[in-house]
Amino acid sequence: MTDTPLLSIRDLHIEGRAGEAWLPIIKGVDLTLHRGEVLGLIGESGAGKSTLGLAAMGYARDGCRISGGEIVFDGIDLRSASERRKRSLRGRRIAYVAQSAAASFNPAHKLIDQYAEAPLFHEVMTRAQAQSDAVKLYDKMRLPNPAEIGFRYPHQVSGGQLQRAMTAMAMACRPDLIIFDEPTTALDVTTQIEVLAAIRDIVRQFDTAAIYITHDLAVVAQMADRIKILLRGEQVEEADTRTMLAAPRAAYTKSLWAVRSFARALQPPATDAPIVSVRGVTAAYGKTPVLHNVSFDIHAGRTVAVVGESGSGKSTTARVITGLLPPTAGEVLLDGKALPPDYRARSRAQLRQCQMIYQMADTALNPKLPLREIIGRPAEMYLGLKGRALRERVRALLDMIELEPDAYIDRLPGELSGGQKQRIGIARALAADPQVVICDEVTSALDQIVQEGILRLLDKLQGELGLAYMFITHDLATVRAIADDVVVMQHGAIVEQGAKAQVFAPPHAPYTELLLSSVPEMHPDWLSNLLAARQSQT
Amino acid sequence: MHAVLKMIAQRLALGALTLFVVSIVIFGATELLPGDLASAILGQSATPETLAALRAQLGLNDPAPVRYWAWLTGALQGDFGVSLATRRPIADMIEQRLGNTLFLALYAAALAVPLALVLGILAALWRNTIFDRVANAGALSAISFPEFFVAYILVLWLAQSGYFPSMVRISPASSLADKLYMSFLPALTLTLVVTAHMMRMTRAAIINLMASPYIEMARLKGASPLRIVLRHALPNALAPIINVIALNLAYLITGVVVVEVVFVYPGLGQLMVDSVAKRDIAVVQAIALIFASAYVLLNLTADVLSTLTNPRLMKRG
Amino acid sequence: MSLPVFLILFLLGSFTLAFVFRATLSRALPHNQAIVARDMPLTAAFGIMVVAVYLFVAVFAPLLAPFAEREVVGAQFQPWGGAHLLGTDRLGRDMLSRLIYGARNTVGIAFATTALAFVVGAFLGIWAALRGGWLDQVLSRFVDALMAIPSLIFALLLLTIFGTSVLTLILVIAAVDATRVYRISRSVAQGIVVMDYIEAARLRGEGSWYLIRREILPNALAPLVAEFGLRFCFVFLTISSLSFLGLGIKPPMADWGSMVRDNATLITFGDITPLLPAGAIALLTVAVNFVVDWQLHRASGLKE
Amino acid sequence: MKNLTNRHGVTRRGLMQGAAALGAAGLILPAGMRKAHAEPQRGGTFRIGIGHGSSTDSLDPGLWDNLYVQVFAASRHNQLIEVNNEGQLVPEIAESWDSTDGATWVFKIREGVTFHSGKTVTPEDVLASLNHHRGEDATSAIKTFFDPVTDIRVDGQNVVVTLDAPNGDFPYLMSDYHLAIMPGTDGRIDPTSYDGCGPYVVESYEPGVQASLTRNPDYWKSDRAHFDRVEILSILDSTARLNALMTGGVDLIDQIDPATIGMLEARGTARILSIPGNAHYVFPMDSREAPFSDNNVRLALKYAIDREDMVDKILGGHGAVSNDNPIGPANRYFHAEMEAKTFDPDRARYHLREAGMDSLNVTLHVADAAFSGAVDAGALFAETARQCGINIDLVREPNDGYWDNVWMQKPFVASYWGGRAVEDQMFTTGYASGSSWNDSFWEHERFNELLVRARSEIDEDLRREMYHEMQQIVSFEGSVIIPMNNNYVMATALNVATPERISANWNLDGFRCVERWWFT
Repeated sequence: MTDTPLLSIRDLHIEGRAGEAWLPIIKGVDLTLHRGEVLGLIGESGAGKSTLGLAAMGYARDGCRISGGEIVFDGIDLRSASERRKRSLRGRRIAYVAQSAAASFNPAHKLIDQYAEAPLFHEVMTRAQAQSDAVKLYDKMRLPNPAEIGFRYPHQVSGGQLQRAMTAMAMACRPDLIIFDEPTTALDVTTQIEVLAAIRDIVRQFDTAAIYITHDLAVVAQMADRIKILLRGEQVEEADTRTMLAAPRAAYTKSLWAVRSFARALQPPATDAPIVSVRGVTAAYGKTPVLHNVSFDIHAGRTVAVVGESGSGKSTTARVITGLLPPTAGEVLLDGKALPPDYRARSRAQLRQCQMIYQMADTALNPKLPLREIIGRPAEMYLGLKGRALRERVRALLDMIELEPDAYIDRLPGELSGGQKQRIGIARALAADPQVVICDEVTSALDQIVQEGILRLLDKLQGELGLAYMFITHDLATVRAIADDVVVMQHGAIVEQGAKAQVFAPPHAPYTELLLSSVPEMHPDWLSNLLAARQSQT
Repeated sequence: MHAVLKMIAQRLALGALTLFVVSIVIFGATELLPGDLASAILGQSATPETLAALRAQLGLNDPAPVRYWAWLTGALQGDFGVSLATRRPIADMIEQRLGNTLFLALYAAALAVPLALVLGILAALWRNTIFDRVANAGALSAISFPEFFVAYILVLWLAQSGYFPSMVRISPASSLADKLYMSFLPALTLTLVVTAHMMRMTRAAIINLMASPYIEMARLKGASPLRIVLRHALPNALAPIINVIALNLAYLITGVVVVEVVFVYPGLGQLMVDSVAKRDIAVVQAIALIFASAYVLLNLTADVLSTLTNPRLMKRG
Repeated sequence: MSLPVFLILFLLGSFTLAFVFRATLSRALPHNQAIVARDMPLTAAFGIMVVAVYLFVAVFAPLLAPFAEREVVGAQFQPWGGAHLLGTDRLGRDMLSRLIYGARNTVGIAFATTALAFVVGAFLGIWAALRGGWLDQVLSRFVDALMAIPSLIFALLLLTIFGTSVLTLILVIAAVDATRVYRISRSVAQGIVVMDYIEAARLRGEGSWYLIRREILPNALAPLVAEFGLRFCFVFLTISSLSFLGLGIKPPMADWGSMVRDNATLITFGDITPLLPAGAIALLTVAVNFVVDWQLHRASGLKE
Repeated sequence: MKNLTNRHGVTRRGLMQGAAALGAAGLILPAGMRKAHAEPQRGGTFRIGIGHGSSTDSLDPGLWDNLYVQVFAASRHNQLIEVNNEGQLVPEIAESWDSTDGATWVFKIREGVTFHSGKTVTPEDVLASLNHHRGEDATSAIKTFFDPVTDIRVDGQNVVVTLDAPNGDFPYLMSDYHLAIMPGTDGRIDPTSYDGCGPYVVESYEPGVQASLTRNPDYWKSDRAHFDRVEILSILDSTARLNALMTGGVDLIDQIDPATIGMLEARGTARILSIPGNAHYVFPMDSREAPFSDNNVRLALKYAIDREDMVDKILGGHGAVSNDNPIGPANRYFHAEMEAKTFDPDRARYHLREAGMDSLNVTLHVADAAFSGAVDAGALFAETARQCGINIDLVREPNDGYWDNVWMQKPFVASYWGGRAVEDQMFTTGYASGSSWNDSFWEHERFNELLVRARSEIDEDLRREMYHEMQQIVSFEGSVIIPMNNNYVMATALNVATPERISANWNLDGFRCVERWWFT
């Protein structure tokens, strides 16, 4: 490596607009990147990783401004460069790969047109060149049918393929630097593997420098040469990957490494009658079948984790149980009695028994209602509480979810953090005093430390209230942490089910095996080893 | 394409239902109007005897449902009958006026749509600049003047000084250039009236998309602002823009009676108002159905176009 | 004064006024609102200022107007100046006084009409989106059919049937407008009813009324308010157009729409008297929409 | 002889037109304008913008109802008898007419006149044209004219009409504009044809829009029809009409908004013609209903109206104050010496007190359909009445359907009369007990007695006395407020010349401007 770095950021300050005031987002970060080097940028949401990544392109989002420090890319001072100059760099010498490829591809244009766009207006190559080049890169990214996939529209291509196509697009002008902004976060674990592998290979092949932004330590361990950790806009520490994994120095880093420590105590096998019993449920959306003969039980005081990738039918199962989707065959029993298939036909008492917590707390809480009403409403409806009693109940519930009642009771959801919102979702479910709580991916949108808190809270409440949980998740680490029983689903059917220990111990069903092996591990060689292992099997 | 054809078929069926409801509503409303065709024709000179004679002649003594049924069966066979007031075939009365109405609507649309699109795009491109604010305020001012008033002002400026005629006298024999010249002022009036709405919608639809990740992506590719708006935002904003254009086109066809009056333009609106005054139900019904069909077809066209411009709806992956 | 000069002076004047107004507001208001006030664009400040002035004029019309609303005070078409600042109208009534009373009547009627249209249209629209199924189909088809009838002609029909008191005028225009409100409310609500919190409320067993009132309406408010701004202004125009076709507000009540119509012929002779009520409408339209745009902008969170 | 002439043709657009004021004096133009009247010249295209006309206008002569179709009819048709610009009957298709007993009328049909189609006008055509308005199933607006007619027959070149009772004024009826002479086939005219024997031949006609006509080369009147072409346009909006005249789009417009007359005159680009007649605007009160059943209330209202102001503001000065008198200055027995009623709040209050009231609340129903400016007139009335302790609640009714639903239905409304040439006609039609157009439902014993006696009174002075007394009664005890007589107001381009005298019988020179006027 040469002495002059490709990218050098010194004492960078970035501010975001909050009404009239400007609040700091990045508070004096330094960053140096040499040619061909991959830097992993780690932090929780709000740490400023994306902002920093974009600043490397001399770009600040609307409502943000770069207020101090310097950004020098290959000798060019990006802070003082003209818009035109910066435009000529972007896409050509510095490229960007966004988190959600589905949202970042323009739905109106074919992939190839979007691929060719930058090369054409940067006048790097002709349309024909770009097109043939694209096929090569698609091939390198191991996209199926590379010659034709470019002529599809984004919605016709799966998420994992899109993410690879986007990486190819970023490579189009053979940039010196690519910013990867959480490129695999939205993907299923099995898909993630392929994308990670493809990205790693192509970056190495073209010797492109990269900044790889993620919140997932295990992922960054596979991709980066060096890791830099950010916390609330400040750098915590930076080291090469193996050093960082082996010997984190800062307390914050250590806490990051430690989050996976929570695990629910093992419960004895259930002996009592199940509270909820799903019996041979088959369901369809219109004419599209989505569930095939699904049966399992949920017992009081126990947690059933339903695990599977997107489209496996796990959320649909929850919809059948809650009565949103009446099954075409089979039934759901509550306390041994069949529930009416449609929730509208269920009694208030039946509705009360089974409460739901949603994945996206943002859309699950009415942004215009104060917490008092969000939490209070079920208590008012089901338990007939009014006035003082209702207020006391709400306060008690806030206490239960570890939020200070006086400070929060009159807030709106918009004034809460993601984790706090999810706690409100829990409080709302508990307000009904239910027997069963369905948790639909309740932690997957949260940072790991926050996830940890939620899981602990749920566990505590289960102990106190004897609740039965049905825990829908795609994250096997979460399953390990919280489940008593596990149901593995694929393509709308149950692949394997049983007690946690039994499911996680070999021999596995093939799909369970694939799922388990695809979960990244915090070891720099994990990906290489896995790929090698899979290679040898086939 | 199959999905689109199916959609068209479905929407046409719904449109037929809409027309049916419209015909009932219009018939009912016309029935509720005080007085009837006979008293409207005879006016103040009506005497009980002449009224009775005229009613008998016009068949007004049948109960309303019978008359509606007679009209409906006729209309379904494509026979809209003759005007009860003038005894001319309704098709003849309407034909030329429909042509005039469509001509004026297209003329105004040809002026207004490009203008609105360009202004809307520029306003989105230079949003929150002086240009944006002035265009916005100007457009809002234009729609806050009543149509006839806009028309009078245009006449004051452009007709009294002799540039354009203050009233439209066209016949089927007039040449196109003549027609365009003659109808310039009404077309301009309508342009001023409808541009604002379309412009604001274009601007809003584009700006609405400017926060999308793919717009940021385009910026990060180094695309110029104009390119971002035209190539990345506009294609995705087409659906709402097409819809608002369709709505305004429908308005240009169906809602311009005031402009017709001011410029003495022989269009359908005036004919409808006259026929309402005369309680000439057959004519009112025929025109109401033409208007409703225009509305239905334009909305259908807008939906089809929106679908065609949206690859997600066109080709399911 | 030539038109461009006048326009430039007008723009400069309103710019300055808006600036001063904003500065005053951000001083006078308590801290939280002061920040909002200091933050708002000049256009919004201008809009709020104009609306405030209109409201003030409407409320205190009897105190502000030099003459009574319908009093004939002299010869017709007196020139501007003297006892009658803006001259007199075709019957010799004081133009300024009628403009001032017109603010009260016009704004009052327009508000009542729009409010009614929104109460009915929004309720039905949201209800249809919430319930879906046949109710939605029936309502939507019916509204479709009503919208397919040209609104002015439909209003004309209804007013002829039911007479033209202020009450029927309000009811008829509200009924015609409600169809438009229905459509937009329905589409806005359709975006909301798929949210998880609506599903949660449904699963809780909430009734339609609670869902509409507490769960949907508060979230649909922003786009509805924007529509309210435009519809509110269109009511003046509808009244004016109806007046053109011989219906409209009951004389001798002063209302801007009818005043434009009554004096419109004068513009033919280059007399700008009819510009006054028309200008009053235009100014209010622009002002209301500036405020609405600003509010939408704030609600959408789109940055400058 | 009820309904001698009818009062029809009121459409929703506030058209004002009355029936024939047959004897009314026309306008004698001021000396300064006379240079224009030198000698009629041939040539030019005369374009008329008329504030009436509807796409639903019918070609059926029995249904003609507005100024547009009236002028269009006068352009293509002739009648038996014409009313000239001095209000006298002159022969047209009837070369002469005569009656020995007043009950049998012989009309001698002019020979050598042809229709535009080339067919010669025969007495049979005349018979068919008359019969169109007569008989059981006739729908004509003037059907009642023929109620007393027992027989019409052709006798050589004559048409003979037999009445059930003598009527010396029958020829007046035969001058009515509905009685266009049209070609007959098997004794019937074709009511959808526009073949006529008038001054111009129809080239094209689009109802409610325009009619184009060219001069009839075979027109039998040699000194008439000076224009080569005539175009009649329907321009409903008064501003658009003004604009059309000012931008040279038309040469003549009718019904000028009084508010703009002054400004139009000041421009000097057009000439205003203002023709006084017997036409008048009225506010009838239903005398059967309280409070209008009390004459003191009626008088209070009559003193609570400012007539001068109304003439100024509603008519723009183009009219005259009326003293609640349906008989105008053009009538023979006009009573000019009655005590004039002025706006007098004290007097109004006095009459209110006499009626035992401190204040009065009444509702006045108006629409511009009643007469143009009726709504404004109502507003003015309400304003002056307020100063007399009378609160008039003004209700604006839709123009559409006004005559069906408001006039003679609501107790206090606005309306108009075209005026009548003969006192008896006016009183009989509008004020006699039981008359179907007695729109105030007024009954006055003395008046009714006088009305019958005056008809048969031969002594001129006695008759005058009786009519004066009747006018006195109507004015001070009647139930109709008549604030003003309105002129016919029109404007022409400066190059349009007219005869010295313009007929006060109907608007636009008795609809005959097309054949009487010319370009200089």
